[in-house]
Amino acid sequence: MIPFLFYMAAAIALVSTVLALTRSNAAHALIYLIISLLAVAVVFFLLGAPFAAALEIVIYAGAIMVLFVFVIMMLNLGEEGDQRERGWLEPGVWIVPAILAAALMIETVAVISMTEGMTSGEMVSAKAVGIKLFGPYVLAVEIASMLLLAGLVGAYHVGRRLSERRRGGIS
Amino acid sequence: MGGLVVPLEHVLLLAGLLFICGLTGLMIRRNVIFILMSLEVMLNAAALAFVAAGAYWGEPDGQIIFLLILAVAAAEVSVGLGLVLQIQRRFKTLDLDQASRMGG
Amino acid sequence: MMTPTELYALAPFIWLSVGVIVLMLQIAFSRSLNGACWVTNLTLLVALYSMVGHDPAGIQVTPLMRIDALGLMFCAVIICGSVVTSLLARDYLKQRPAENEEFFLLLLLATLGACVLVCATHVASLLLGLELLGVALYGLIAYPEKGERSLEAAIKYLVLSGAASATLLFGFALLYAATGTMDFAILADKLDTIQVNSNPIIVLTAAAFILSGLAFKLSVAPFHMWTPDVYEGAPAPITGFLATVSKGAVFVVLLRWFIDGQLYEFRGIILGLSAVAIASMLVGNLLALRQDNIKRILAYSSIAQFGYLLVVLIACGTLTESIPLAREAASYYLLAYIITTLGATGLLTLLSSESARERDHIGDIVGLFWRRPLLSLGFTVAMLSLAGIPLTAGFIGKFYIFKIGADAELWALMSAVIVGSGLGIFYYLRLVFNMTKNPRQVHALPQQTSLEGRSVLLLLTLLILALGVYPQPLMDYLSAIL
Amino acid sequence: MELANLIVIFLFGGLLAWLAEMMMENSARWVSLLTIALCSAYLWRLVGHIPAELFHINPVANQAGTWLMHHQMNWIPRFGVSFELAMDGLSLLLIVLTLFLGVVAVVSSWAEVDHHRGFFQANLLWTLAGVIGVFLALDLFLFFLFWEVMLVPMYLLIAIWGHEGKAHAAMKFFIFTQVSGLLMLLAIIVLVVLSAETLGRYSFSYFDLLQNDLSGGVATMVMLGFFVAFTVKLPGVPFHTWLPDAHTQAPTAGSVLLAGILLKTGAYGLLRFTVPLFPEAALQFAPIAMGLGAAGVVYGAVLAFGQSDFKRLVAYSSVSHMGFVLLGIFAWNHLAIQGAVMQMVAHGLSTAALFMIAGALQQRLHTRDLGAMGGLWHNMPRMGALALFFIVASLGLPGMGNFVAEFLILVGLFQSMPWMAVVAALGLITGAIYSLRLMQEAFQGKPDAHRTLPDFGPLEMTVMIAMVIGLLWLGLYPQPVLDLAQPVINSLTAEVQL
Repeated sequence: MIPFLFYMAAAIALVSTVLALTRSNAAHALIYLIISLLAVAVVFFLLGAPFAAALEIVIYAGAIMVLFVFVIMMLNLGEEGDQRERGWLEPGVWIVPAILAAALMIETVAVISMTEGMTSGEMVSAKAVGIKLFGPYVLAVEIASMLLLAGLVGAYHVGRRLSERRRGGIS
Repeated sequence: MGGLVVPLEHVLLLAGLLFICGLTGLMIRRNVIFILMSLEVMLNAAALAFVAAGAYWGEPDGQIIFLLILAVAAAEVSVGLGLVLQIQRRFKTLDLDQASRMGG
Repeated sequence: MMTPTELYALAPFIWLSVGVIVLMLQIAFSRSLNGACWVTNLTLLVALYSMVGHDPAGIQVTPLMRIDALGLMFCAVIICGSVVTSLLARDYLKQRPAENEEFFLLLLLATLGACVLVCATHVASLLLGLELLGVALYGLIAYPEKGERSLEAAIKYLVLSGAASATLLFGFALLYAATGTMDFAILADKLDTIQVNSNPIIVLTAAAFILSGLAFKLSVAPFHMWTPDVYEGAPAPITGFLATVSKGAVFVVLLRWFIDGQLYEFRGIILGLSAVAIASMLVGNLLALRQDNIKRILAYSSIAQFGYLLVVLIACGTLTESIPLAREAASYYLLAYIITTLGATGLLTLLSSESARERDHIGDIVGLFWRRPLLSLGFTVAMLSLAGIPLTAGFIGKFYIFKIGADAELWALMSAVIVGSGLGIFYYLRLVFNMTKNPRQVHALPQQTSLEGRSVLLLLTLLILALGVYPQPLMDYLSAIL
Repeated sequence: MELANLIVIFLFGGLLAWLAEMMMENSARWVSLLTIALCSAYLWRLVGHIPAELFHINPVANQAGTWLMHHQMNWIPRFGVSFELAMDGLSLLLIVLTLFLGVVAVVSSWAEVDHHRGFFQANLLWTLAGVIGVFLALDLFLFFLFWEVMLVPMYLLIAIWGHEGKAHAAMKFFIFTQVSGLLMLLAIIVLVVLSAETLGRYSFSYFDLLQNDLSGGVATMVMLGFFVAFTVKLPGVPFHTWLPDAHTQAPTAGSVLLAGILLKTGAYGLLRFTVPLFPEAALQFAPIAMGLGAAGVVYGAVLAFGQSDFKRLVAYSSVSHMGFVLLGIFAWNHLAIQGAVMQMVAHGLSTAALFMIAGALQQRLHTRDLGAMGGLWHNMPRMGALALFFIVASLGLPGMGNFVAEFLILVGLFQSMPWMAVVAALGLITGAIYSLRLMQEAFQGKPDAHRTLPDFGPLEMTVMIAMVIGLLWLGLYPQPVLDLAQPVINSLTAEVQL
């Protein structure tokens, strides 16, 4: 039963990712991407990582994807952009990268299936993660806070409209 | 539920496939939003591989790296989407080729 | 929990973080470009001072970071690089009035990221350092308000650097799956047993992912495509920061991972690196020949320079005894490269500070020699150093490369270095030649840049010469601590 | 430190010349002359302090005896690099030549250089500093340093003050010498690494490396690294292609320095380093090297004959004359080496003078094309007479230095490889043809009556006459020069037998 669930989730994740990346409408693509993330969350859960599964849903599928939704709504992308994107999805455009990717895929599949017999491990609870996170990895938490700050400042500066001073100067 | 229910290589395979989907998307799409989505897929695939490996060794380290990758993804996406807004405002397009002003 | 010794070892990082918070508060209360600049420099100097007296033998602070001589030295170099950048950036930003104070905030964050990176001994700290540096740089590259090129550069850098990070992470995940450790030092033992027990193919694949991720960040061929556009589009002070601090820090962490993890024992990795090195030397130098933009020339030149530097890693594979020398050589070469490139891009920053326009076209420096002899002399020295002419730091760096290459008998690589250097002369001298040409019309420059900008450049020039003329003290120091 | 002062004087002189021009118009060239004078006086004093017997000793067994002065100081002990300077008869001879041609170069730039005079003189003096460093350095690292560093001011001389194709010519000059220089650097490092195995430590010192006899394939490869670098500078066929461009495009002073001194650094390197460090490899390689030399003699002469550009013609004649030097060095017997040394000095003087005349003509006629000249003797009799003198000197008329030199080389060569001497002698005949053609087209023929051209002034006449005297002295009474070089050649040929 459980292996079946895994393969099911894996199939859903793969299919919805492929669909997400081949849509021409950004909003549609986003829905597929969220489905894919949810499927990956199921995989996490099956792997004995319930904490990661919860975070995948809350933060990834929830928070980060909502950012995308905001931006897509704000930009209100029209039909024209969709048309152009469709143009990019003609075979002539993507055939070469796709062949490259296929080659890489075959290689990866081959390499990974060559390593054998790796099934062991046990469930890792949220508590264990927490203890280790604030133990040996405490520095990582601190640096991650700085990283988020950098993201915040960067996004604020990059995303804002022209500065007040300049607009004042023009008017 | 506990431990690995399927061989590790199958999970890594899934991660690899997702990663390559992301990479392909990154290479063939021209719309910045889609490129950022592909980036997310790639990061998520790496995170999946970490969680799987952590589960295999029975250690929380894999999940911790997953957490860090979440932070990384959030930071990257926030700046990336900020840039998207600015690009749309400045160039009136999200197509990277059309927005290109430099030689290479 | 942390012991006081560990906290003391972390002092530079703590001071940098404190500086970030202070600066943020200051910006919240009142915006002032000068104020932000001085808070930044004060923070950097305090962090620099807090490094004095640390034990060069090193201390492991949690599995994540190792504060040792190599790390401390490069932290110091990175901090000095940031001081130079912030001093030069002040004049540059003055010409471009806007909300400019965040520039320094991002600069401090990037510095912190680079410092974390050079001390990283674990995947987690490597990831965070790399990303802190990267995310801060996205903001810095896109900083100019009206810059269209900078916007394009930022998005390109973001996408490719993000993809590189993901690749790198995927590689580390595979390595973790295969070995069960993310600690570089433990990695070596684990790899030993794997090599004996089963086939190393998964390790090789993982290493290929990791190395291509790092190669993207170092912009060596064939992962170099982003470099010229990003260098060209970034504001001049950030081009310098990107070329020196960012690349240098990534190389140091590569050195750590490669040597601590004993990856040089894999023949396949060495072969791959050799191919990458030769390709970088040739591609970088050949493509630089056709450029007319100085930043692009410097970008291609940096591709080639890192091609030369990879020789140091490759030599470890053929001659294990040369590892201490490899560390020393890499450190000297990187130092020389950082100082030289800061000097070269510093001139562009200074020129761009005199007008609201980026002055980075080769035509912008025509006749500069006769208008600004001292600055031009500095730029000439920097070019000669990049070309590896004696009496400059760059020559001693190249001497190290030759020495280590001769020790390890890497003749194919050495011939590529010679051919590459020969090609390199062409475009370095072309810049010098353009400066000495008589200009058709003499531009009247609106205003002079501030004294500290010029004195920083002068100081860098003197350093290039000092490291070239009397390298012994630094060599002694490096060979003693590494 | 006395020897280092010779270099330091020039370094500071250059800086001073640059600054002086900023303060006062036209002062830089005087500073240059004063610097050279000061350095000459200093050298005179140094030589005066050397015990006379050192010059006359015949030290076949006593190698240290050939060194008149020697100075060593730690520099980069990490890699066994020291600041080691030494002077023997050969270096002394070449330094004197350098100083003399330095004056010639300053005088020939006197009226020609009309912009940025201070920086010009600075570069001129820095080039001289580099050349003197090359002639004095006995640590191979230091030698390489001077070898490369002297390129930079020379590059600037050509690139800033050169003629129409200066960018290309300067670049070509720099890339040729730099790439071959890097080959030499790699060869030096390999040599040091290999000899560290027997020596037990790294050392770049000439004397330490002499102890170590490399043999086999490695020796040949390393020797080739040196050989290529020096042959590029000499220049020998097939590495000569930079020379015609650089000589033609350089300002007169640049051509004088290039032809007069810089080419000699290549010959000096072959004589001092290539053969003594790798005697076995050099022995095996000697036929090829001599073949290149002979090819250079003939090829240079034939190409010189086809030129219509005054400077280019002289440049190709340099290829031909320096081919003799290559022949002489690799014939490696007493007479031939003496001839090579003599040729270095004599060719330095005669070619420098010819370039000075070419420069004077270009300044007056604004062309170097022989077709546009003719009958100049009528306009400028003094210059015509001098040109005749130097042309016949360079074609090797008895009584002048070049004759002595080429005669010695041919005699020496005949002892080891007779047929090679025959080929080289062929080059002499061709040399006579192109030289006379040069004289005829430029100075003889129907004068242009409308042309009024100023003849050589007193300053130029002074250095010209000095060069005339020098060449005559070398031709009629070469003994002092031969004596000066004698002990060095004795010890070289005694140490190393090819």
